[in-house]
Amino acid sequence: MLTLAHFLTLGAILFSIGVAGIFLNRKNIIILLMSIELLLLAVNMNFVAFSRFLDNMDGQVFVFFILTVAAAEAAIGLAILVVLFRNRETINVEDIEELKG
Amino acid sequence: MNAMNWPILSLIVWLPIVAGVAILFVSEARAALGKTIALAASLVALLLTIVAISGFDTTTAAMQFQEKAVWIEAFSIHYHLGVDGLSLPLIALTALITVIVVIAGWSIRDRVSQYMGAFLILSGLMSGMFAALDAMLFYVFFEAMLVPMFLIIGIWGGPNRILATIKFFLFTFFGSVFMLVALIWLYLQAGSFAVADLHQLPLSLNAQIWIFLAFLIAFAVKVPMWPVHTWLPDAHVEAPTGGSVVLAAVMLKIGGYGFVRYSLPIAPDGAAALDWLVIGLSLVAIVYIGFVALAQRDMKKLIAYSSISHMGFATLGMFLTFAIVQNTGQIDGAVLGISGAMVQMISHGFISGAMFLAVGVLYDRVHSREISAYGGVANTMPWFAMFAVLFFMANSGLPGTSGFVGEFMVILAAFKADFWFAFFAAMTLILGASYSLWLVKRVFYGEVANDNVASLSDLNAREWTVMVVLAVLTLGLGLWPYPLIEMMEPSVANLVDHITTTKINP
Amino acid sequence: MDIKTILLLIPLLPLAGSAVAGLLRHQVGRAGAHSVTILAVGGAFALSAWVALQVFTTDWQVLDYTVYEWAVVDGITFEVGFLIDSLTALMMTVVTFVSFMVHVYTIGYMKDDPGYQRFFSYINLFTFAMLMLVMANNFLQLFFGWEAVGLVSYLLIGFWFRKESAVRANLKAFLVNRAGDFGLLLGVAAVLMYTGSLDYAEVFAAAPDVAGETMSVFGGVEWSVMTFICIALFIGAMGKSAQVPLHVWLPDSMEGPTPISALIHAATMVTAGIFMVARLSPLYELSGTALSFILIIGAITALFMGLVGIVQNDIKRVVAYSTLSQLGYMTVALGASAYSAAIFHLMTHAFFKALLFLGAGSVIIAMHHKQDMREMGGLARIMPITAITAWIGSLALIGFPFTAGFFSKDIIIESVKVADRTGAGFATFAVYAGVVVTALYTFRMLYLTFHGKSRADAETLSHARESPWVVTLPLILLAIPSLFIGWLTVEPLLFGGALSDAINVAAARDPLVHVGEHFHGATAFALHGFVTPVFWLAMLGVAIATWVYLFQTSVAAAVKQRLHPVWAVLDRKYFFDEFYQRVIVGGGLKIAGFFSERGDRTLIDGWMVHGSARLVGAVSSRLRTVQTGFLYHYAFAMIIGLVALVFAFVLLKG
Amino acid sequence: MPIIEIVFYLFSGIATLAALGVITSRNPVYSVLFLVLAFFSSACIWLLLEAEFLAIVLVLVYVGAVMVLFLFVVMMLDINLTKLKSGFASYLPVGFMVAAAMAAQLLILIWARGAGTQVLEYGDTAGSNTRLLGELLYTHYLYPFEIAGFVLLVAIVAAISLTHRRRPETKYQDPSRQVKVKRGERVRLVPMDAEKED
Amino acid sequence: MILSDLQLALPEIFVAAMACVVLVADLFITEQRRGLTHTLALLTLVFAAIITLRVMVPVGDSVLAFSETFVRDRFGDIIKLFAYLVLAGVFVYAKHFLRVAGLFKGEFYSLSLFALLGVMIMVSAANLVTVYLGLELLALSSYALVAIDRDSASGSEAAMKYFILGSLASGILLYGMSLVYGATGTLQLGEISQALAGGMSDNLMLSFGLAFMVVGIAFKLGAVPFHMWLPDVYQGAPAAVTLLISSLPKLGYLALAIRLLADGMGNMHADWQAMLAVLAALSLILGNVVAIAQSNIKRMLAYSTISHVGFILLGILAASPAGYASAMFYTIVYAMMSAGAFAVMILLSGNGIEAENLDDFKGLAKRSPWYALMMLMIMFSLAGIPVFVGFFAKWQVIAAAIQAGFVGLAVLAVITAVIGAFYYLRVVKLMYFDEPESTAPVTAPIDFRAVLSVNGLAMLGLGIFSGGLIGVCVRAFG
Repeated sequence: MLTLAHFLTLGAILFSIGVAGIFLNRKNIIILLMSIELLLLAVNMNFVAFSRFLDNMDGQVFVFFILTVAAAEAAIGLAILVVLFRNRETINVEDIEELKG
Repeated sequence: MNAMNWPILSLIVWLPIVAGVAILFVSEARAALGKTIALAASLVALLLTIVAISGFDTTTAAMQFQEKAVWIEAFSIHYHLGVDGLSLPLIALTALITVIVVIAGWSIRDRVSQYMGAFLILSGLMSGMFAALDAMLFYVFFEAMLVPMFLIIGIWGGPNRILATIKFFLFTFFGSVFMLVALIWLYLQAGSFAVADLHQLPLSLNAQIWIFLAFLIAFAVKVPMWPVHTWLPDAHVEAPTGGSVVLAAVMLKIGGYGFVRYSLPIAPDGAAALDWLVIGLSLVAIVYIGFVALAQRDMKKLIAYSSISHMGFATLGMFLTFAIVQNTGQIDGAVLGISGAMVQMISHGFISGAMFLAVGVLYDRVHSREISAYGGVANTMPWFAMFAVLFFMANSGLPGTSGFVGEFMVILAAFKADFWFAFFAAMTLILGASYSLWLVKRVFYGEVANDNVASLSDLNAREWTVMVVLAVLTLGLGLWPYPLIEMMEPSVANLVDHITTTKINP
Repeated sequence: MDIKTILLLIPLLPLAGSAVAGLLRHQVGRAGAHSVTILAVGGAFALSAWVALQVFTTDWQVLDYTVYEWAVVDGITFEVGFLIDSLTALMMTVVTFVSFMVHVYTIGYMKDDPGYQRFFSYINLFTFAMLMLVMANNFLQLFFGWEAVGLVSYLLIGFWFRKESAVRANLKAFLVNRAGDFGLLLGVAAVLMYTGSLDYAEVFAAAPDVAGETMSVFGGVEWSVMTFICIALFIGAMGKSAQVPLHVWLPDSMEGPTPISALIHAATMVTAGIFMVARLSPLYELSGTALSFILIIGAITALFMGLVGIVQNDIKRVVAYSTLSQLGYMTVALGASAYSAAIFHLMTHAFFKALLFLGAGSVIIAMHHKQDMREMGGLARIMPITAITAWIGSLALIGFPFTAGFFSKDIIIESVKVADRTGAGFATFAVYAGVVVTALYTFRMLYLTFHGKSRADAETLSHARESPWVVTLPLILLAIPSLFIGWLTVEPLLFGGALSDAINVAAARDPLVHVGEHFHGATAFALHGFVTPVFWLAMLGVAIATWVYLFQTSVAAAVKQRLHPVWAVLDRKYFFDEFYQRVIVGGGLKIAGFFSERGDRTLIDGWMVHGSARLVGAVSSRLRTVQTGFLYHYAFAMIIGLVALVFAFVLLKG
Repeated sequence: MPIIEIVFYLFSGIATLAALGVITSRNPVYSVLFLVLAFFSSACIWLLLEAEFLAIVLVLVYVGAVMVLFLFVVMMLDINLTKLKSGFASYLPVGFMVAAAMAAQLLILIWARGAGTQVLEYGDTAGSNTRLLGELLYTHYLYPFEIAGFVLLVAIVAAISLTHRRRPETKYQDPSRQVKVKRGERVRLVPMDAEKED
Repeated sequence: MILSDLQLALPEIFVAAMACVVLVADLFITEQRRGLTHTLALLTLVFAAIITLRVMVPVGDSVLAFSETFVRDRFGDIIKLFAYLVLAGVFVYAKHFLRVAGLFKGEFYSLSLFALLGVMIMVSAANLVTVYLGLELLALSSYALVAIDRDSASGSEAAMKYFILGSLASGILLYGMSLVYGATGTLQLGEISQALAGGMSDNLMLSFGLAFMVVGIAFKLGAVPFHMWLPDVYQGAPAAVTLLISSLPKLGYLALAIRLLADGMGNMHADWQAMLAVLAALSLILGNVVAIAQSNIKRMLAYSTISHVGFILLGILAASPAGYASAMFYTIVYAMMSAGAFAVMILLSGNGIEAENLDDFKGLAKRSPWYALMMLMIMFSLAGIPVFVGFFAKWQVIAAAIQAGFVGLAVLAVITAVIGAFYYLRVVKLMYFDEPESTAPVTAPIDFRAVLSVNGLAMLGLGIFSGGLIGVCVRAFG
């Protein structure tokens, strides 16, 4: 029997994985961008689930907007990534540490 | 004449500030103009305070020359000025010291206009603080004066001026923020920042103790009391002469004034519960700091410590009331103690100012404040030596000088509270004389110590003027303190009545 | 002229003179300065004498009035006021007379000094201050005068401020006096607390009620209030009147010019303490304990300071120790409740001691400011007037019958004998022994200075001559009262009740009443003096001095050798100076250094103030490193924050 | 176990594993592909939730556009994969615990405190999911919809202004300048003296 | 409804349109005449202000529009007006710098105007969706602006960090929103509030959602421990952009906090008050303490920002109209102070080299007494010394906190203010007490000087006559 909790759990797990991806990852900034996509996916999962169980379309509308914004975000994120790579010749997370203190 | 229908207090407060701001814009090339404006403005302000004094009704404790206007409506903060017997003398002292500082600063070479401007602004702020009858207005003036003083020490000060001025600023700022919290808390209780309302606000004992402690930190730093006094020697040593004079003569009084205007009347039961603390710290100031002064090798430092020690009398006198009531069961002597404290503050204004000016006179010529750099100055500067001995004698509490009056009254009152209070307070007779006169001995007496001293020239006309004015005041107040005490008496009596009545709310 | 105006003029004339001579020193010049000041002090003397005449010869009602109100606060009136009674009148006259003499003398003594005008200004100022002290009708003014004379004393001891020893001495004098004033001030405070007033009359009126009260000072020990007040006030007197152990400043004060030694440190200022106790006799009479204390202190001073005088070589120091000893006599008289006798001795002593000092000054002028008696001798031939007047003074000092000193000292000794008081026995012994000692050092001084072979070098000797008239005239004028004033005034002052309006002792306790039973006129008393043990004790001293210092001069050295430890103790003045220097001054400075360095600089400033600043700084640089620059650390911090927030505020709460 | 549940567990398992793959794989290309997989499985789960429109949009927009963009960048940037350090942060255990703690908190919320006990049931649907969404979007959410347009506009502006640049070493032709050229800019008349013949 | 929806949203519409106009117009403007873009942008702000003022809603009234996704009230109007003002100042300050640094491009203006639009949308948001979109519009514009200097390594690094962490925060915020939506079934803030009033406040899912949303807000404002992006971004971004992101967005984020916490979750204030109290305390301590160790002025001001965020939170957490008003006053004042401080820094970066080091301020009082005086007033205002306006801001939030019972926090705030005073004083010390290292005259265009003077004097003027602005803020909350 599937309950709302099942879907929320999936969202929670995806969210946690996304978060962990951001702070555990030492490799590539692109992976960070993807982790962010995972986060948004998790949120969307929640919204869709709630929307379904509340029988309320507002949640799905929100998801629609989140998808829009996520696409825009991805574009800007990748653009910044490109700029960064041009300047630094690297997108290694560990090398991006000139600003500190 | 009491119903003076023109805003004399506002003029006293704002005239120097406006003039000071104006002078800031006078270019370096026209320094003489700046100095002239400064002198004129400070003289007019002094004149105005004299007018105020002459119109002052000495038979009442009520606030006089009141002015009131809404300032920040949302928090019922008012621009509310007024004076009574406690504040008017201090305003007059401020105005007078400003004139003296302007004259004494005539020889400044670097950034003259800013120097004069800063002092005038400072003067107006200090007068405003004394005249404020709205706690927030008071606080604003109280804090704002840090800024010009910070710059005065920092720009025109000695070699270690930066550490000194930052220390000065942070110390006083640190102290005052607690007062801010307390004031806000009081406002939330009373719904008003009016001093009169706060005076009448009933509070629980616990609240009063906290309020009192918060105020205590602010005022103790300003006075300064042991152990939050160490900014003062540094600030004094590094400040230019004028800065030292203002600092010692007026700024230290702010703490004392704060006690009588805020701490005591707002939290009388808190004060009563903690009077032992203040009295203890005052006695520490008198004895401990007296000893510390003895060990100083720098003239300004010595005078700075002496100031701390003498301000101990002011705080002691203010808090004797409760001990007297406890010891004798009546309030006889309380008025004596607080009056003594107030007289001590005024007198210390003259004397410490004069002593710093005296050191300034030497520093201008030799550029050293070390006692050991001098010796036998009386040989080359006999007139100067005369004034200096007078002021140092006054500092050691010689009867006939103003230095005696306050100490005498406080010691008399202290005896009523407890023999030992009087005992330790009276030790100043020995300690004060020791460090004052030992300094005189080492600096002024003996053979001419070195070429610097040999080439000294005696006072010039400008220095004469300043010295004579202060000497006359020192002697005048010493020989006939009657008018000053008469002016304060109703207010002090009223204060004693107020603080011996409990404010604890049922 | 209104009497009050006259009274006001008496102190104000010298004050004005002082101001003119001091502030307008260049304008009035040397001659102007001394003219003005002498005129002022002369006028004061004349007026004082006139007042004294009124007081003593007419039916004078004690005048007690306010000149002006100094301050009114808390229901207490602080005022400046005059109390003119016999005691005041006597003191005023003595003070102005001696001062007048000293002024005249100064013209000669200081004639080459660059600080001429300043000196006159000071001594005029002193006269003012002393007059304010003696004319006071309240404790405030007393204290004012008390400290003001101290100030002038300070200025005058350090008059030659280039001399290190002088400025050291003046600081010492002032500080030791301040130690005394410490007690005085507490006494005044106690007076105010228990009587509610500082006015003499009111205090005296209230005193009997206070007598029964006690106060607790040290823990639970209850003191009689009156004893406390009296002893505290007397501590002030001990400072000013140089009683052991606060006497150390007086010998050193001889660093000042000699006229000052005469005026301030012999005749007037140092007697302020005696005067005060006499003035406050109604209080002291209420405390036997205090009087015993006074008696013992006085006795110690009288005997032991005299002993030190024997070994001194500096002519002025001998006189100075003599002064200490004589002040001890006066104090003993006070302690015995013979206040009048103390005042009487005070007066006679003022004349002959001023005479002796001025005589010594005259010698010093002749010897070109050398003061060591070992380099003098045989001066009687060169300066006869000085020598003769010095002999007169010395005889008065040792109490030779008919001289002024005889009457006063003899009556003190008689009073002590009959005094019924703890310590009276010791005091009696001390005053008797003191007589021998006094005679011994006095004649030692006379012989070493004026007689025997001259030990001065030829250079000095060739310039030595009798001093000018401005010096010798005061000597002569002082010699006259030194001889006769006692004979003239002993009866009215002590037994005729001339001082009774000021000093009132219950007859039963008044030793002078006992002494008076045997008093049958001054002449008879003096004649009887030749057969008293006192006289023979004095003669014993004279004899020893004559033998040792005039005929058998080697004995002195031998005795010194034999009794070296004793001599050493005397020479070092019982190590008082060492004690003070090491323990009080050294200790004080050590405490000062400790407080300043360890307390203020290290503990408060170093640890607390700068320490907290350093702590913030260290925390700052440490915290700064948390900001590593690594993205994943930042994100990690955020998530930890999130988890913690949820845990603390949601899960724990929920 | 009903088919619905099997489908759910299957796709959630795939999604979870794929998500883990995203953050663990060494090669970013693999990561992108894992991400595509995760999105795809999620879209399937959304279909279970009857959010058909969003499921399609997710696949279309994400898999079709965003992920391609990712891949494009990954390829274009010519990242030296060997230089990239593999592995995770040195505080991996702690980090893992924190992540686990967060997941645990969320799971406590969901399970232990009984949130979301509603059972998924299928009944009559009110109508087309797409239609409902469309109606809301263009009426109720008109204002946000317009804003979303501006968000995209900003993204475009930003992306172009950040990445589009003229390389100084590249030579460009500017036809408009060629057309607008004036004679004076190209031809310079140099006055010369006539040469003398020797 | 008296006014039509479009009329109510006219300022937003105008700004959005003009942002596009600027964007397009710039394409046709040559490098030399780029000043036109600048002027156009300024004019946009002026007219936006006029439009906003034309249709002000009455005090205490709030008008909803666009199916309750948009709200117009006095608070929003005031914030918008100050947003125009601050942005105008930023444009004037930035122009010179941009020109010298080779960044004088139309994108700066259009992106800034989009950021403004984002702020305005957030300020007028009545629905979680609108909140989110406004937030993202602002955030995306900011990310792009930070990276606008494409040749700057630190700029792109800063942008990258800002972007990643910002997106993470957005994700967290969204997750919170989803939980709130799940619990209440609505995205409309007013309805959420009503739902909470109906006794749902102990719902655990709501508490979770609230915590997540608080984290999102805290990140945007820069509260500890969600502050770490802030110093790096401030330092890495070009000075003109730092100037922008240190001032304008704060107004928007204040609105974000007020809309979400006060308007939406006001009935759960007990929950978020405690959270904000912790964040405020940490921000106050860390911001002030770490700023002391900085030698880079941008970083120093960044940490200073963190500490000021602590003060703003202090006002918000009072959860009373007076508290919100104080936070509003503080934010407005802070935006001005911050803009002024960065402006002076820009002033000193004469030839394209940013005057990032504190030592560059040495002897400014000798080189240019007037600017030094302005900076002095700004510094003392930041430090909270009367009679400068910063003091009035501080005491109001402290008063609000005390009134709400957070006396201990108020005491902590004032103590940290003392610590903070130290580094502001250090700037004054450098300017006034040290000798200049360079004798080059400090020059700036006339408009720059004028605005800076007004900005500096406002520190004093708003302080002395603080009653007016305080009154405006208090009335904004009824």
